[in-house]
Amino acid sequence: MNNDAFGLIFAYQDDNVMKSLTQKRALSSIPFGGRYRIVDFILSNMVNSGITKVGIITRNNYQSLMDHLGSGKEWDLSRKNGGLYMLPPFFSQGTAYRGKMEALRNAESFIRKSSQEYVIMANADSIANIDLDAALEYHKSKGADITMMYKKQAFKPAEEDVGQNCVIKTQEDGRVIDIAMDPAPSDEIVNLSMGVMIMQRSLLETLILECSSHNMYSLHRDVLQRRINDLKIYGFEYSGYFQKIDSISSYFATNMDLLNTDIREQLFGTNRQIYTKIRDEAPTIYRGQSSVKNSLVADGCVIEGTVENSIIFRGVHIHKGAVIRNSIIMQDTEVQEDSELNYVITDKDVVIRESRKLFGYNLYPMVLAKGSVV
Amino acid sequence: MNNDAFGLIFAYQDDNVMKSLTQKRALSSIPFGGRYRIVDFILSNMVNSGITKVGIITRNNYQSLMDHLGSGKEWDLSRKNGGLYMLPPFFSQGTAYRGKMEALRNAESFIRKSSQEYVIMANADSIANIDLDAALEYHKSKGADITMMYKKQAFKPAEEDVGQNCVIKTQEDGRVIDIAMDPAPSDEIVNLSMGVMIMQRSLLETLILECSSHNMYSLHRDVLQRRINDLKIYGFEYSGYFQKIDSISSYFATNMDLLNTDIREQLFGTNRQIYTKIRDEAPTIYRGQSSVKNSLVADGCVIEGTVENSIIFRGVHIHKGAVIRNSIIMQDTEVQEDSELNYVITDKDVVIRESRKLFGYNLYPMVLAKGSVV
Amino acid sequence: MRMKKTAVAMLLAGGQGSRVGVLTKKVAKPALPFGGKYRIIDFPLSNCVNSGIDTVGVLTQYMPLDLNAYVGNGQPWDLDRNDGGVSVLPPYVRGKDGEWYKGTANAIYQNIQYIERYDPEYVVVLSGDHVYKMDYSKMIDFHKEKGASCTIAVLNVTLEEASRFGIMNTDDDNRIYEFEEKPAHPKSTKASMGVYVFSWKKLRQYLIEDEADPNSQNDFGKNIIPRMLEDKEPLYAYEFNGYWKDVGTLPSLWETNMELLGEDSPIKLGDPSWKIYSRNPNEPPHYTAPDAVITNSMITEGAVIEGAVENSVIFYGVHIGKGAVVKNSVIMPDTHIEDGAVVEYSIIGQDATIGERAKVGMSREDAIKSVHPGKLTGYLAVIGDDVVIGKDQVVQAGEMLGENRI
Amino acid sequence: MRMKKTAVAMLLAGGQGSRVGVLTKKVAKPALPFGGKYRIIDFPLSNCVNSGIDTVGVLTQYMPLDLNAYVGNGQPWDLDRNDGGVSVLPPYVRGKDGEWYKGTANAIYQNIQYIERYDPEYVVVLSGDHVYKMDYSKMIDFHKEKGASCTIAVLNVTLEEASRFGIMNTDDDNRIYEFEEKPAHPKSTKASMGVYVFSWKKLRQYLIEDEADPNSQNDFGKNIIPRMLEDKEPLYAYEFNGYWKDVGTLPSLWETNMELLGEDSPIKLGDPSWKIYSRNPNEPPHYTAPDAVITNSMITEGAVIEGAVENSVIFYGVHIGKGAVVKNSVIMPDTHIEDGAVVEYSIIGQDATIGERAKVGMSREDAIKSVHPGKLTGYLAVIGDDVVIGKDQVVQAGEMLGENRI
Repeated sequence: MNNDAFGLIFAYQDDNVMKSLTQKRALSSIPFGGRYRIVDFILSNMVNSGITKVGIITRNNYQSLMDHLGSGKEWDLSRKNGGLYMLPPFFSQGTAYRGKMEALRNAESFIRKSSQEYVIMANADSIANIDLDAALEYHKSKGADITMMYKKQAFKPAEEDVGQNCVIKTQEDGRVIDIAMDPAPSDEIVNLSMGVMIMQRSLLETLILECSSHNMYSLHRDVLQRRINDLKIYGFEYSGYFQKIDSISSYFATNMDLLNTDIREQLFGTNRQIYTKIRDEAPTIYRGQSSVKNSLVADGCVIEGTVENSIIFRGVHIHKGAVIRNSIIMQDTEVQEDSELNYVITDKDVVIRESRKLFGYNLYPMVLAKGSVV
Repeated sequence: MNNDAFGLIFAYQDDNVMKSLTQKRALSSIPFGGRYRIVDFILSNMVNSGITKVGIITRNNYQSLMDHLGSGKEWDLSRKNGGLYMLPPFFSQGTAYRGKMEALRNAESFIRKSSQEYVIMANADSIANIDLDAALEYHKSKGADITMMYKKQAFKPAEEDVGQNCVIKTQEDGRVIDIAMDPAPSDEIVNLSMGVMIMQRSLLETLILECSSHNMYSLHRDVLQRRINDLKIYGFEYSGYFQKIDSISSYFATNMDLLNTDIREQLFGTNRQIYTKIRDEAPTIYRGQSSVKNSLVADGCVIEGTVENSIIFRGVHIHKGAVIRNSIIMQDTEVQEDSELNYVITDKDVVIRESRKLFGYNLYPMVLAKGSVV
Repeated sequence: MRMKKTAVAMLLAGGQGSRVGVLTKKVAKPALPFGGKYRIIDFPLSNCVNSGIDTVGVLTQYMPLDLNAYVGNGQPWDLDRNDGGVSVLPPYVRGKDGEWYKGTANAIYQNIQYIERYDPEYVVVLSGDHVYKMDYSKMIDFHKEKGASCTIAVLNVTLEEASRFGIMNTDDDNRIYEFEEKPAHPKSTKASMGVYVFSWKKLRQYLIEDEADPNSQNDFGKNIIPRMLEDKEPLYAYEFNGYWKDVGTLPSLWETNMELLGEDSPIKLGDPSWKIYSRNPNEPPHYTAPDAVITNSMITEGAVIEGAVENSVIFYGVHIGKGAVVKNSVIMPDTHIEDGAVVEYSIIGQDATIGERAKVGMSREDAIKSVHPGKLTGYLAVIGDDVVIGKDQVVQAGEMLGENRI
Repeated sequence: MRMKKTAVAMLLAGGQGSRVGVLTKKVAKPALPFGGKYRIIDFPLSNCVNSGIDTVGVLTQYMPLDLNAYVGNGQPWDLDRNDGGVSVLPPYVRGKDGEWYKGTANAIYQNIQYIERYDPEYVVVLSGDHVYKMDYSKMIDFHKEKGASCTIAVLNVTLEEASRFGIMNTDDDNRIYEFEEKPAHPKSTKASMGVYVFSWKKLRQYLIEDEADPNSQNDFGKNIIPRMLEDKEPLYAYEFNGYWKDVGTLPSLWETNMELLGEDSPIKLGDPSWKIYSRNPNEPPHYTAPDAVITNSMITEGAVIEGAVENSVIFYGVHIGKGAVVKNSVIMPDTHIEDGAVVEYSIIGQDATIGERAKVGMSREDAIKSVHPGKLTGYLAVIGDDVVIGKDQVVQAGEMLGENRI
């Protein structure tokens, strides 16, 4: 349990590749896994490692994120000292940050007012249950300037992926000797950066100042790559389940991963719980000729039809004769009698009328926008 | 105690007339009375009348207001159902609202999702301890469409006042028969609208829709004046202490009003407390040759000098030999040895160096900006 | 400088619940799990907050730790108020002496100071072992309208049930002229639900008088109410028409859980207009394996179902193994039913383990034929908290098992 | 699925505080007002949260209502945590019987279940009547480093003071080889501060053994510590060099308040690096009238000063009338000192009234000359909570008044 680090989460990504799922929300706020939002994972990871102060860097489209996080009560971050801070841009809301250093500059006074010695920075775009404490211990033991967490895996981003993937090479003692942005995809196992980074707060303050006075804005290019020799950058390997969500297909596949009991155990089976907003739903009711196989079903649902290989969020009603396969059905969706869905993602509050049949494909699931009536 | 109304506070005023006090904050967020912010008064009034859901309509410059209000804990508004809602503009942050109806349009979904039958709307620009419950009872008993609270007083706005003053005439039964915006100042006693308004939620929803579809945006001109015959508008007289803050001189005078014991009793001496953010300061310490007459001093100060007819905020340090008269000294200001202040307003974190002498005038107190070192 | 409260609720949660035996070894009865994710106390607490009562004292002296931990700061029920909110109130030492709560009336008497703090007009006295949704504010309105000293909520029961209840005999205006506890020959079918509204000044006076009477049992039903009737105080019966169940016995606890199932369930837990709040167990969605078969049941987040579940209520954290069968049963939190085990007509407590191929309980038909040709209550098998039933072991219908069987 | 806690703190707040007499008629000693806006319990609670300990059990059986209301949901100390936080723990009924806390060790013993819930490595045992700022985490580090079973915080006192304390005799490595309670001829000057760190497994074992011993008084100082020493357990003394005051007597309560004044005050309440938190009374700034004269004093929000105040600590809500004089005194919350009254060398409890021109106490010099030619403690005048002193009445130095004098 460490109390000497605070957290910073970059929660402003809203890639167009996520189609209508990010029309009115940031990627970090997309519902995931039956009852969560993507941001819940990294935020819970931070809280579970003893962090009691977290800043959420947002840009626009953060109303949904604010509604979800509220005062931070569910993450035990409603505190007098520290707690949860939303960090919207100070000035014009329209312009995008050109890079993370620019986003960090916006959070400068928050960073300066923090009393903790270390900062742990992360994106809110991945699903994992990371022991950040271990990474911080590693950082300290190495006397590192910067520690980057990485995962060994083949680098094969989805076609529509917009990039921002970082691959590092380390020497035997863990020191990072090469940093490549968006290299050519390959089947070879590489060290893929998880976007989690640890450094001293004082170093971060210096870097922000330096970058802003030289009009530099990219964390990877202007800091990590340029100063690879001059700063002691170390890599810390993470071997658990980790999946970055950067396309509809990776979003779909990562949801489906939860049907694997081993992965579910890794994410939810430890003392390091994943917290999320409470909805006070009653348990789910199964009635009539229901049949539900290899699926995850959250509370508050009424299941009267057939569900297979699917993720059912809170408050969904699946009527008699309806058949759902290989689909993700978000909050408060209603699937009326005898309709049939396969490879479909319905956003919140969708209504599928009687006897409708909708079929997507494995790599291209059909996405129905929030509130649509089909 | 009523639970059938919710509150809406217009907190986006940032008149230039307030000089540097509103440079980085909205008028509603200006420190007042030693430990409060202006918004505390109307917000506490609402809470004390049993309201458990309040929306705060903001535009820009709301970071300071957000920091102050936090999750609403101090107002007992950190709730699962209802509670405090910040309502920043959905889209571009730059443009001003042309009128209240436009601001309300931005809050439309908040209004629609509220389950209460009535809405109480108010500006966050006044100092008063109002029993809103009585006003709501009046509204119900009259079967009114709209109830406007007013106070009988001479209408003599400060020279630099930017207007938005509304004077109403009522007939014997209380019904409003004339609404004038910014009439000529006079010594005559008039019914000055306090900016507090009650109506049914359903009526407000209708009015918002109507105005937005006709590109109308002014509450006073496009709704109240235009429909004075068609809607049953009633006036409800308030006879307690009420002061609108719309200029540096009214800000100064209203602070000084607190040195009057009767007024202080009216504002703070009832069961209807005025809540504000807690700072956990120790009590104030008097040391050495201190002399403090006819002044209000908040916690956390160290007083070693002379203070007369002044308001001293939390965490102020007044050194030996310093003399403060007729001044407002905001949080964490340091007044060093042998300096002298008269008719001065220091914003937060100001430092007055040794032996400095600063004199303003009654109607034109000198304002020192936040963080300045003199 | 506190805000005056219109009404304060006092929740009598003292019951050790001997009638639910093995299930209250480590928890007080109001903290018993119910309905997949709730505890019984969630009902009165949620009723309070939904009725606009934000100050609730929970009176307890038995196993308060679990109740204390469960109620905590009251946040799940929105009762973490700056002024008021929910407080657990055990007995305490005053001056030199301390004493346990002697009866329901004494429990309130000992907490007069707590109530006075809020200077209420009305005090609502509630019980911790009933499942129902009720708007107390309407009852308070009725109480005001009638100018009553005390109003007692009543339910219309059948004439035969009436002899199991406290029965209110009233005139046409609902004024109570007589109260009979479990009458052999009931004159009315208005059964007390254990929900009282008192005008506080009046109650305060009767509590003080009652405390001074050394012969009193300090009980509302036995002493306070009869005394008020004697004095011709205006007592009224408030008729309640909704669903109400006393879950103070094992058969009624089982039956009330069963009534949550099916399309025509008389109580809708999820109804958003009158939510029942509870402390959130924070579990992932429940998982149904490829071979799971679930029929007419209630399943909660955090459960894993690999076998067959029929007409049952499954709480969070329950694991039902491959080939296991659970029928007509209530399986409380974090219990494991291992592969091939069969559970029928049973209540299984928290954190219990039913080993592989073990058999607990039997169907009602079989039970009638074989074991207990008596009344229904005899058929239930009940397994206590933390109990382990070993591989291939058998627990008969009607058994109530508080210890391991390995 | 709870988070394991490194350390849990148990705060012994049971004391009825007979030594502070009239001031604890309605509050337990830890809830006594101190320092203008605090209560004594604010110090250990703030120390806990500042030391990173977020799970605190407050053990009490005397007047818990006020303490309960004051501690509430723990929010003022940032102890309203989802898991852990602060809990007030009175005694309760288990099985058929219940029992009051028999001694300090028994109080912890009765709450083993509460502690186990958090599965801690260490348990910090604290006392509710000490004023100090201390980082318990450093003491825990020391405890770990030494591999101790128990570490006791000690203060270096003078040899003559030593005979009023529990004294630890240690070797060079600070290992305790002997413990003497109030020794006539102290061998060391290391006085116990009543702050203990225990390895929980070890403490648990000793508590269970101690409870089984019918001859034990179930007290830490008298039973547990001597027993551990007998068994040659590694006990260590942790030296603390900061300010520490036992405020368990009236003279020390007065003196400790007085030590807050002046430029060289040994304890800085407002130091932002180690804040002392308290429940906020929510009052406007204090008002000093045109004729007020305030010298070397501490004044809190909500006070109104129209007269003269010298070397005094004035709590919130206090009103000091025109021409009234308050010198060398402690005036607790919401008390009124009416016009022309004179208060010297006194402690005035909460909600008291000192009528016009009344006289309470006298200066030390006058007292020495006239009344009590004894020791210092005799000079203080003490007025209890809610007491009314009528117009022109006199209360002598050394009087301790729990009733009105009109």
